[in-house]
Amino acid sequence: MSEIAPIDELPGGLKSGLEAVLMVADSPVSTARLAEIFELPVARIATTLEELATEYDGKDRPRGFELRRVASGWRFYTRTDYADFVSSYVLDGQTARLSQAALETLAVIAYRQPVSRGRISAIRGVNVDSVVRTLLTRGLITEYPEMGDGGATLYQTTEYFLERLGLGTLEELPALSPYLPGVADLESLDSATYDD
Amino acid sequence: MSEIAPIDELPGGLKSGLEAVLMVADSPVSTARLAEIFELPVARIATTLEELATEYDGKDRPRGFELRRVASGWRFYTRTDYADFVSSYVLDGQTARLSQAALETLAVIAYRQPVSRGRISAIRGVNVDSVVRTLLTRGLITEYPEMGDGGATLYQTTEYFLERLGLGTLEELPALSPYLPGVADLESLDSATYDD
Amino acid sequence: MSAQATEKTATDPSTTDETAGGFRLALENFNGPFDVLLHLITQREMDITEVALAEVTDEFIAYLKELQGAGDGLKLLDETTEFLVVASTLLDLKAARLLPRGEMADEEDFELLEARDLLFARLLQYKAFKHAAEFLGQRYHEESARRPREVSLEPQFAALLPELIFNIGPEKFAQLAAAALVPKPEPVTEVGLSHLHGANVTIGAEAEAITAMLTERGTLDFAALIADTSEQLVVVVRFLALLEMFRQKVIVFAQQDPLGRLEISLAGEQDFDVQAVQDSYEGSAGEPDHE
Repeated sequence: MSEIAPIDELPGGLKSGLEAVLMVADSPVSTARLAEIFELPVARIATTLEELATEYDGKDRPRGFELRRVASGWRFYTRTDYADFVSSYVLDGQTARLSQAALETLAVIAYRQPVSRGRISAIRGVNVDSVVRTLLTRGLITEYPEMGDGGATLYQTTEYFLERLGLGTLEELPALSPYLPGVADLESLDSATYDD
Repeated sequence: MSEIAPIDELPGGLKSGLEAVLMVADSPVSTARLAEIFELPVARIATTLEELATEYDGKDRPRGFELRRVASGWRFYTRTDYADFVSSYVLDGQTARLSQAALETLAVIAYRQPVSRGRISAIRGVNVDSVVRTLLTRGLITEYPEMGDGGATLYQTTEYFLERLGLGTLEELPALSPYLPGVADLESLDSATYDD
Repeated sequence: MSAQATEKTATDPSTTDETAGGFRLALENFNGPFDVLLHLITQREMDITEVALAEVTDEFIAYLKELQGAGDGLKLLDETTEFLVVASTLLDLKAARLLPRGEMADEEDFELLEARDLLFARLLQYKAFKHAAEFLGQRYHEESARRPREVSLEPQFAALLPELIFNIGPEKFAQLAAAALVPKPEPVTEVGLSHLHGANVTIGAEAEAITAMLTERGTLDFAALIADTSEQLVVVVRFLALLEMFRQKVIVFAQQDPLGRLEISLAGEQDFDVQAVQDSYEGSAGEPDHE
């Protein structure tokens, strides 16, 4: 792999390419995965990441973010120096209660898990991206280990969710049928109507 | 507020402080909100954000990310040059296009909001029920809080619509009138004749 | 939704019928009557003018017939009626062009002018929104190449969030789920065509029904003419029958004042010719307009 990779032909080169991918990464990305994406050897990826991390630590000024290597890979984090400001942003306007939209989305996930965001949106008739993020942040749901059709991320409820609801297992969730007058088979009903 | 703010005493100063906050933001952050967080005048925040954006565009190299002003706030985005690599990392429906019917319906809603389905149908000459549902599910439009004449549901575009189109405000939409030579008042035309 | 399927084909979707010397529209998924009209007009490199509207009438009707023949495309009744409204206005325009040109004297001429202007204005309006849609589509596409940063909070910040108040019981939670999972009711304006196979409603039969009512009760308005039915299909076909009867001068319309009640009565000179209806639809549909 000594020939020129596509990323080398772009103005910012590999450094900027790595920045772009890491900017949208929610969880740490391994050098192996990055090597695949950029079609480059792992060694070069690793070296460039180290260079980037050093650059952020103080080439001109210490940046507001840093690139850190954790067990499973690399991810952008905020620099601790600025934690006070980040905290005051995070805490501003936060409530201790879940919104109605968040509760309904949680209910759909609980009874249809594992389920993709697209499917939840179709069932609820609105975009649920930010609500799903809130539920993730609150630890009530988590990503399902396997991908759904077309590589969609699936979500499931957590142990913490069961605790908060006072249940031991998912099987203890009450059946839906008593609350659905005249609807015999909900499973077939909603999959027929909302298939994506 | 001419005295030294807390952020000025940190090594990276306001630039790095802004970077840190924007790094955790999951929606555009307004200059007003940032001004509160850093206890600084809005003007200084705005100037510094512009400087940061310029810096990312090419002080050393074009960064993998850019800082953009959309939907009345600032937010980090990946730079388009690296779109191929970013999408090979993130697999989701973001690149799915909108159908011609969806775009036309979205255009009518954007320019005539709040507007009822009946009114949109009259302008487009076709039933728009299923297209409106798609736009709702995608989060590009939402129901207007008040009902229209005769209890019709009205629709309006969302903040996400602005974000998704990279627009600051609805005023940035190009004027419709250049496309309407010699037709002075269509507004009254379509409502008078084809109201539901 | 795949990118390819939703994109308009860049190549000319129409085929040229050499023998007839005119255009024939291939079946394409147009976005309603205005989309078809605009396409027909631009294809002939004409400006949107009254002339163009009248000249594309046959092609428009032919397209409509083909859609119906293919059995897909026009799934919704109200969509079909939109096409029919536009088609009947076009037919009237064309009919007016075929008549000897005289002075604009009677009210009918003015009504026709009004109908033309309205159609013209709606078409222009649609064109404006179509342009705006192009802009939106362009932006939407360009912006897909950028992605906003939206990641979950780092654990130390998530830990700062106030403890969640979440004291909803399992029963209440199940009720919530049930309510959220029940399919939303279909919007009321959507009308299916599935019942059409059972009903056999024809312009001829409805014209007879209208004639019978008018013979018996004299002058009536449209509401009275459809008072005996609540079925949409009958209402629509009866409306079409009225247009046909008017074309054949079997009936006359009278309106005392603008936006007033439209009164319908028999002209009393001739009977309705069902054959002529079929002839005019069958005969003119495929024929090119050589003007």
